[in-house]
Amino acid sequence: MTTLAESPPVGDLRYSEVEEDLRAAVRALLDRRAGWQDVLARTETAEPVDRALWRTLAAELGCAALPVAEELGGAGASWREAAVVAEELGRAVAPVPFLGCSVATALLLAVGERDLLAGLAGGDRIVALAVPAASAPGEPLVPLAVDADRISGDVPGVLDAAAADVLLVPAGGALYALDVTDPGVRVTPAVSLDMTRPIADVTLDAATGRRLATGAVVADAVAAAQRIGAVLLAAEQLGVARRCLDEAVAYLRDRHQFGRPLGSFQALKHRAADLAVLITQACAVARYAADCAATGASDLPVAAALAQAHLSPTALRAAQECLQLHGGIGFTWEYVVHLFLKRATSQAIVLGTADRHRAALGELLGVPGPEETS
Amino acid sequence: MTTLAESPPVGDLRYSEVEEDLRAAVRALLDRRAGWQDVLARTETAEPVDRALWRTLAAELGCAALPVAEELGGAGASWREAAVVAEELGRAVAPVPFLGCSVATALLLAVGERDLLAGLAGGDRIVALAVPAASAPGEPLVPLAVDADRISGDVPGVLDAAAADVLLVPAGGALYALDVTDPGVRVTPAVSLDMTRPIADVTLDAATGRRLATGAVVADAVAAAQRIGAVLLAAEQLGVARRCLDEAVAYLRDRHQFGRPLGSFQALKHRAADLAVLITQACAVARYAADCAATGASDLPVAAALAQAHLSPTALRAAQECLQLHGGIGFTWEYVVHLFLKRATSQAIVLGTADRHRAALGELLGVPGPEETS
Amino acid sequence: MTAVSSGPEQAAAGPGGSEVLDRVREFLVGHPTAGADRLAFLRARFDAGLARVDLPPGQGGLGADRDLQAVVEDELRAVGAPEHRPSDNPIGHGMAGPTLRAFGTDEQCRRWLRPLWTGEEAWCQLFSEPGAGSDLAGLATRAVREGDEWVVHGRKVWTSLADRARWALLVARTDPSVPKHRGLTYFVCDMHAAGVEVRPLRQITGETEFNEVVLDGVRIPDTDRVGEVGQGWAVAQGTLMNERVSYTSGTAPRHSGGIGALLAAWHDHPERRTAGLHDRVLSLWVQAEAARLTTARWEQELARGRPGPEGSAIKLEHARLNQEISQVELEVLGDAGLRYPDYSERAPEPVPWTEAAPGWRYLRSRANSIEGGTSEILRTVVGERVLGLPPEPRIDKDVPFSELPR
Amino acid sequence: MTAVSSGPEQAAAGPGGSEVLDRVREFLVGHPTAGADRLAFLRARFDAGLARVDLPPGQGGLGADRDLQAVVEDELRAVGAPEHRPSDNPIGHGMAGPTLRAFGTDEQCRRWLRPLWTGEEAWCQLFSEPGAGSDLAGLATRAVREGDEWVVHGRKVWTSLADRARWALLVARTDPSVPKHRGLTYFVCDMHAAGVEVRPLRQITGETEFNEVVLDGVRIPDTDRVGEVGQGWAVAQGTLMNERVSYTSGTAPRHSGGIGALLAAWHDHPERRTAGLHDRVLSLWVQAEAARLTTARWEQELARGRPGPEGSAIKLEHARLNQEISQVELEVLGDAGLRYPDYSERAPEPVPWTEAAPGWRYLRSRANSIEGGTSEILRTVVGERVLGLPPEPRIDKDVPFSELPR
Repeated sequence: MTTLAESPPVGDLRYSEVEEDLRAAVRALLDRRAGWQDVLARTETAEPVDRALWRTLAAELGCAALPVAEELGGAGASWREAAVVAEELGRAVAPVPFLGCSVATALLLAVGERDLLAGLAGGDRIVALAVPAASAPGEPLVPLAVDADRISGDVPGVLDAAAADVLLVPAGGALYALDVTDPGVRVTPAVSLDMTRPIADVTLDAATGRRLATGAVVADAVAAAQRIGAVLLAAEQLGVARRCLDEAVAYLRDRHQFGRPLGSFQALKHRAADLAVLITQACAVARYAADCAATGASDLPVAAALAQAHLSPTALRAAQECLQLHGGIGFTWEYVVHLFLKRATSQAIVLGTADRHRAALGELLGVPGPEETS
Repeated sequence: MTTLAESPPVGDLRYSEVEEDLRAAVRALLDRRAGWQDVLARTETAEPVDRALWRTLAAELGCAALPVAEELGGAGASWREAAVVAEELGRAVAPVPFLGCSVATALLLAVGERDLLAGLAGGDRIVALAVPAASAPGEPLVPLAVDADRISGDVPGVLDAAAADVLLVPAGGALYALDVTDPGVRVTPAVSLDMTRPIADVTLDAATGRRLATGAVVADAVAAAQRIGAVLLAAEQLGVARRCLDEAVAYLRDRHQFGRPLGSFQALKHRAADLAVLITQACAVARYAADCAATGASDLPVAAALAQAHLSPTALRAAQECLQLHGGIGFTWEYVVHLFLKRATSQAIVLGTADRHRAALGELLGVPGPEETS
Repeated sequence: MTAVSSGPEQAAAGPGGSEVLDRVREFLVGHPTAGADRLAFLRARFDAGLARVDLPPGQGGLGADRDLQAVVEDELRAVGAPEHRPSDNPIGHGMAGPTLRAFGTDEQCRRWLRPLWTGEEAWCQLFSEPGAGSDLAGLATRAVREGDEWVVHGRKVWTSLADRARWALLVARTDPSVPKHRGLTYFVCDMHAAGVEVRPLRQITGETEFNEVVLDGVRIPDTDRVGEVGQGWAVAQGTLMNERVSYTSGTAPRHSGGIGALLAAWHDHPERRTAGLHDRVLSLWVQAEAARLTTARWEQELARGRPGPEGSAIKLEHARLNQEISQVELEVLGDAGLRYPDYSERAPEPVPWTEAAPGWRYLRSRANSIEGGTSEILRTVVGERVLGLPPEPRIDKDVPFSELPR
Repeated sequence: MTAVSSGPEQAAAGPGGSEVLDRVREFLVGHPTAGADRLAFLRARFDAGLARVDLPPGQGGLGADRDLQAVVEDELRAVGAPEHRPSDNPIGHGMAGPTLRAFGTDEQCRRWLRPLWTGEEAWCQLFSEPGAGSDLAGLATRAVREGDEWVVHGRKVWTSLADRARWALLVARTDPSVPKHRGLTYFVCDMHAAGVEVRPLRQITGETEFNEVVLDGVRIPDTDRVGEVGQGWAVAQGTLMNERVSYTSGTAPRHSGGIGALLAAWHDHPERRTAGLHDRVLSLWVQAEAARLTTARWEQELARGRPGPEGSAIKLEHARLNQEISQVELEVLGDAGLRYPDYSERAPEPVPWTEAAPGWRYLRSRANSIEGGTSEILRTVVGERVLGLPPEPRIDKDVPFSELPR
């Protein structure tokens, strides 16, 4: 037991008034501009990402760069507030590049790149980190060839790349910024299981990169940025899970079978209750991770892995139960539920599946596996 | 996929008429001689194992040596029939050394030892394999010192050793038979979580062994005997699971709360139904293992590991649900449920926990782990 | 002791094995397989009682032991006879056939069973409605008698194969003034009749596998009623029981179905392996193998004429496992698990399960616990019919349908 | 933004932090801790309003903000004041105190609250009966009025601490002619009164932790009734709500409780490690840490005076986790997991959870989902009170208790 670290302090896990105000503002905007019918309809258009909505979120509400200092064009808040925004975006499965841009923000902050940050903050430029979306923090990077700052190779399944203006590419031990208009850059949107969060394949053929950083700092900064992504993703998953529970509860109250509201049937009621219990826990976990990110706590790696290990199955179960509790109508295209099922499914894979985060926790906490000595 | 073996044939998974007759005879005897109140009362006596009942089972019903040929004093049947007996013994949590003696029988059959088999078959001599009860088939044996066929060392937690007359001890690459009256043998009964299946610690101090076999065959024979034990244990677990479901259903039908029988509450009904579904699966799994054991099928290692991987959690869940569905009365000493909870708990550990059997399946089926190549 | 046999308790009154074999050989003399027209051959086979030997004469059988069907199949296969493909008409074989045999008149059996068996006429079912899913008896589609006909108005959903079915099993309300279970009547509805409109409904897979069927003044002759007026609930229960325990076609080999696809993904993606995922894959293997053996055992019991309670259990586990296995497969695939073949709206192509894309299997499997009786309804069936637990107090059983809150 | 504070919305009307500190220092001047008699000191502390500062004056408090209790505790600890040990009287603190404060008369509060808080008088509860567990309102213990007294006959079970309690919270039926929820009355029962018999009941651990209490003509003065005659159900609901959300004592450190014991077993038994068990241990760590953070968050909300729905959720998860963790611990232990310390019948010694034997923890944890409200009842509470789902149709609410089937 001596290998286990001391108990880290637990910060404030509640929502502050400022955070609740921010939530209300974001929700009001999304209610107006991203109702689920809008979101569903957009998935079959040529522009699955809603850039106009993103610009409004960034410019009017300052959501694109909450943790960026005001002198760098940001809102001077922290990742806690960003997590509240992520909850609301999850709740609406809003088709905006918040997650990818937040990872990029964290990375640019880490390497001290100011120009791109300013563009990001205003919502004018979408920046994405060119790694496969399923990579967990710290996983080996896709090897790319670099020749005099010209980069070649394939990066499949990149988050928020389809709408990106700039790609951040770790290659050859350095970090580069690549403009997607460069003739050596090809971004091919993939048909994504989660239609509201399309991934895209990036092919680089001697693309011109602007070098932002070099050396061991790059791999660490990429992992740290992915960790911030994991924290925000957990908040987004919390939003999805809550919305699924709300939808299920509304249906169970409303729908009658056998002369009674469905929700009066004990088995269904208990399943909804189990979900509510799980989500109560998930809220505390997600808030802890957001607070660790905001304060730069040394427990952040644990908190981020914990958040993903807990929230991925929670959101997925909430979405799956939501569909099942709806019965036949839950399986139809012209209904709200599948948007959340698909989002929760992609969330469970993006930035590493729960089992990978549990394995990471084993290492961080010193809980050795079968082959290791303690 | 080419590493996965061809699909093995599936034998008869039903109960034959002969098997059903045998079941009826055993159940009738146990109803008379091993009601749960008798079993509970015996656990607080000096003789927790019911030798008289065991003698009756052996001598009158031939249950002690079903797969042993008639010319060796057995019943000339197979492990299929032995599995049916195990189901009934599990159903009654009967305090008889059937499991330990069956493992010993399998081992004696494997090494061709006739004298001990005859004593076993008649129920006169109880023989136990001196390995820790929790060892899975093929796990490394406890190292013992051997000097000119005199054996020294400790073997903790041996199944059915407290009542044994003879111990089979694998030591120094050989298999020995040790008489418990030998001055070098000390058998100390342990307070066991499962009071109806006491384990005992064996301490050997230059105990005199009679050598039954030598060489690589010993380790293989011990593993094969443990595998037979795993198959019979699965049948016993099936009996425990079914009894737990029966007890729970009877209580749910009988007990009223809120002016209705408990079983009319949908959440409880569905949990009982889930258990019934699980037990339906468990029956097919246990029967498959018994048939593979009876026919010496090449799939037996898979079938035995499958049976333990499936039946351990099934019996445990059945017992835990049975207690919970009973509420407060299920937690009292003077009631039937805890006997099954404790048995199902020890069953989940004896002959290897489910996770060990899943790991064994991974090797047998060629499903490589993280570090291995396929 | 370990060979599968029908046992002495099943000494059938009908013809034995050698007699059945004689009939097949006799039949083949009159109907050589070389150059045979498939449909003509199948019709003649039905008439000869070789469609399913355990059924009575006149319904495609000989009144023989069920096991002896294997004799027929082996012999016909050996000579390369035209194939019978029951999977082309699943609702016909799984639901319409048993229902007609149990509740239909002789005339109805004569008219429908043969083209059903040969596959000439496909069937669908018109049971569920937007307001009546699990609570089937709450359905609102009305059938009003006019002389020798019934005039039907209503809307049915969750209907597969409606676009290519010739006939439909239909339950409609013929008397709203009595409690809901008592006012239903069962019909066969001609899908080519005036007033039948089939509208594709799009599902979460993007496909239009199921349909909405609008019945707008459809006229059904009273001779196409199945069972008595007001007995529709009992007939429908028979149909649904058959749906839930519908015939399977032999024990699948180990590693067939979803678990095989999962193991293939596991082998193909060593970079995605973790200890936790390894244990989960093995745990699913254990559950899949248990499900396979359960089906095998159930078929063996069926062959002995003693089906156990496994039917509902098999359906429940099948749904749960399909869903879990396909989910874990996406997790094993990682980046590939984030992709989908095609969401554009279209009628589905029938593809074997393991040849479909992983994402499609994942989404499609969500319906497994809803279609053909939700898992919730099946758990109640197991709890009440298998375990004998008491029903819930009902507030909708003795009230006239027209007075129920809906 | 991340510091825990009570926030501006909680500006208390009572004394502030510095005033409270002044009171403590003032009190200590009059009651030096050196050589103090523990009981005398605690009584004086109660009278000074320093027992729980958020309670009203006269009930051990000052009407101050709840957070300020920490000021008192810190100061008293610093000077080595005699310890208050609420865990010696859990039902007193968790249930009797809140119930008396909410429903008792001033006289009752004066009489009982101080010795309750000092630990001089322990409390137990007499609610459950052999025929009334989850359905508490179905209890049959009768209380019949005779002049200024009530005469009580009945049998109560699942009673902990009955052997050392001075007082008991009792619910009894005072009118069987009205529907069951309306005929109950709430009393405080003197456990030393004639006719009270405490019989130890043995549990699956071998111990006699709970008791059966037989009430045979016990006379209770009407002045010991809590709430109006016939209002017993409402008072009992208040008590149970307090049981389910009873006060915790600060966020436990990471790895305390069962999960710490499991990790210790994991470290001590490298030979028992498998990949599957490793993932399961880590999965339980995730759940245990989630439960710990949930409790922390709930306490933060409580401090702000806005308790969320976490109370029932915490109890449900606590039971489930205790059970799963202790089970996996036995599996990790292997041979040692097959052993048990002692099954002989005896009263239990209070031992910290992690210092008890693993087998005992495993068995004892099975009661966690039954005691203090079964997990089934709690799920219904969450479903109806937190999620607002409709109740089941009830058949026992409007019928006189005397006519109910039992």
